[in-house]
Amino acid sequence: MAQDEPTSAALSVRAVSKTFVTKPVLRGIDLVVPAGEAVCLCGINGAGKSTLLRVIAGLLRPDSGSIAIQGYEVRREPEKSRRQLGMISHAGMAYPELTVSENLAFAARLYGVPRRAERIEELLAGTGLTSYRYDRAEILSRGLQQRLAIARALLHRPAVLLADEPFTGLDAAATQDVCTIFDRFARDGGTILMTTHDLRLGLQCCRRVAVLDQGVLILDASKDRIDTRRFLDDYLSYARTMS
Amino acid sequence: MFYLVLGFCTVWVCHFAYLAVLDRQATQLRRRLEARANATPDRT
Amino acid sequence: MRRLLLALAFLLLIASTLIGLTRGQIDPLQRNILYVHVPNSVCALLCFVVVLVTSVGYLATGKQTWDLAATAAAEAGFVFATILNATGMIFSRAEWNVWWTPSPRLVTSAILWFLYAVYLILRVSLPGAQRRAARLCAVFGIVAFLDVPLVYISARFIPDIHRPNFSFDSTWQTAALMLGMAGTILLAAGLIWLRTSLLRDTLKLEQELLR
Amino acid sequence: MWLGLRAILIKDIVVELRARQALPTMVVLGMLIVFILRIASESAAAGGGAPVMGAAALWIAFLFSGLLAQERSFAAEQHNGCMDGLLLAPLDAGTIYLAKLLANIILLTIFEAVVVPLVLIAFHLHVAGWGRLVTVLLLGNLGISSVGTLFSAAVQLTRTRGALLSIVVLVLLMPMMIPASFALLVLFGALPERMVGSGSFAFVGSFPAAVAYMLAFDAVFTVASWLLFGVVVEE
Repeated sequence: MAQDEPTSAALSVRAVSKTFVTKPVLRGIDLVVPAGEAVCLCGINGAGKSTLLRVIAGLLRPDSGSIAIQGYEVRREPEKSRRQLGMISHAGMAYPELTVSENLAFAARLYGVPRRAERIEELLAGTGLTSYRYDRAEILSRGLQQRLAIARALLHRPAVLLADEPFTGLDAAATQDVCTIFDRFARDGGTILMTTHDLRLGLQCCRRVAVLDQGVLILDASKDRIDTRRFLDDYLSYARTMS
Repeated sequence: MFYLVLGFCTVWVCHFAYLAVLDRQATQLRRRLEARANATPDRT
Repeated sequence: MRRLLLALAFLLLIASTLIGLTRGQIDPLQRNILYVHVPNSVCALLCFVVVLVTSVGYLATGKQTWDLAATAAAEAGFVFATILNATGMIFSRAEWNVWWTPSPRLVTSAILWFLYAVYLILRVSLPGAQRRAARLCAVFGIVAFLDVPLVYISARFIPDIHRPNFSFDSTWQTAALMLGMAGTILLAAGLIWLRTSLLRDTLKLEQELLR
Repeated sequence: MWLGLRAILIKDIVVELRARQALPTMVVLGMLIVFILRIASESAAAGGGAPVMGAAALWIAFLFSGLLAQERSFAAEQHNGCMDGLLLAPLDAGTIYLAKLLANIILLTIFEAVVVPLVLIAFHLHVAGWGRLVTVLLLGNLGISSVGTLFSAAVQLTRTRGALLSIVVLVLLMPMMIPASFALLVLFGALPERMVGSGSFAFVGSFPAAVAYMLAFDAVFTVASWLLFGVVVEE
């Protein structure tokens, strides 16, 4: 396959920029994430975190730059790149009228997952939703809906998982469950790019941190190379001093 | 004859009505630009 | 420059009317309205072609000016379509003493008018000027154009009570018609150009607020 | 009190004229309905009577309830970001369009099965050929659904309110109303099989020509909507 990047990079973002009408939201973002690594993307509201995620997912067309997932360029080979991608956003992407297993069966058919029933069982167990299998998605609690969203995103065994504020609205126990699922996914060689406000959790789940400020990545370093205590106090000023 | 005159009148009325609309838009724009222009000097 | 273009267009139109009514006069007086009706109907159709081209251009390049030109062309086209239908009704009133009959030509002209009207309403009611609203207008512009040739041009080729088989034979008459045609087309170009630059300036002004 | 009343009145009119949304939509919708009724019941050729009213009533009922049903076709996708879910799946937008188109066609066929017999009974019409009636209705159904699906997505995803979808679809389908009404009038026995003369029905000519015209419209609109659907749903 004609690939310019080494196949090891699960996700490579090259000089991506995006302007809404006149406001430049992303100004030349470069981010390469090898397989098996979890990156936590931090930034104030409006820094462009969600926009970057939507551009990487291919839902939003960047003005310039390119994104490749497992070597497949998102705009040029949408079908192949989307097969390698799973996404969790604020909205759970589940149909409230359908039950948990129906939602998963629908997603499995969309992605053409082989041996659907078996894979769904596996994910229901993995996310602890087996007992809610026949409940309609609308009656689930926020934590359960988030776990359903994760199950739906991991159904087709994606190489890269994008998570937009996965912990919002979750209580401590639910957050912990989500974190363990992420860890297991990363240990199995999956790549995660997560945005969050809650830095402590972000650092707990991910080994690498990136800070986005006014559309520019001002810090991108693995956890052990930064002074986590000062970072947690005020990550923006800390990141600015480092850039 | 009446219809002929009516016909030509409608044509000219329509054209000039649209030109009038465009002219009003232009003057409104000019007014906003001037308001913006002399507003900025004292702000900077 | 734009003033000059519009002035020239009006000069041509006045010349065409003068020649048409004096030397090139058609025998039953009310038929002279054709000197105005024909150019406007051609222009109404041409403007829709411009809407199509600019809509496709906007979808292909994403540049804002294409979208503004589409709006300008649609507005100019709407004016021409209104005139087209008005003079058409006056002509049929004078010719067959009835304001409107569903003959193919009148029906297709009415459809053209409706297409313009709906385009402009769509342009106004889609929220905000962001790219998605402009894209949807472009999509409508393209799909609506599919209505025009299917009906408008095909209506030309069948015998129809609307247009008595009458041709502008004498040189004066053809001259008047050609002048009228040139004048209306120049007028259309001038209107579109004027409106596009007006829209661009307003957009520039409004976008400054966002920065 | 009087001053306040006047102030509110003037403000409302100015706001409405400046927003320029509700008034023109209403006006154009009214004109479209009158226009379509005029085409569907071209009294000059059909000589009036039950068949003409029946055909006109059928098409108008068809158009409006079809539009109402289709306006919601993307409602399910609206909340919970399900539209993103579909766009993320490894299939192109055309496939989503075709699925939604078929859903709308099935929905409209069920509707047909109820309303058409009702119209036949209410206007006590007898049908020249049931097979031909079904084809004509199916072609009408495809016409409404092809354009309806495309623009209901556009209207739904931009959360616009009002009768926008109705006027858009009505105006695009108007050219098809001529052959459609002609076909129904022939089937209801109000028009001879072949027509010659100057009216717009004569323009259609004969029943096969009417069916051919409807088929042409459907083909053109379905293909165009299928190609343009990706542009409509892209953020």
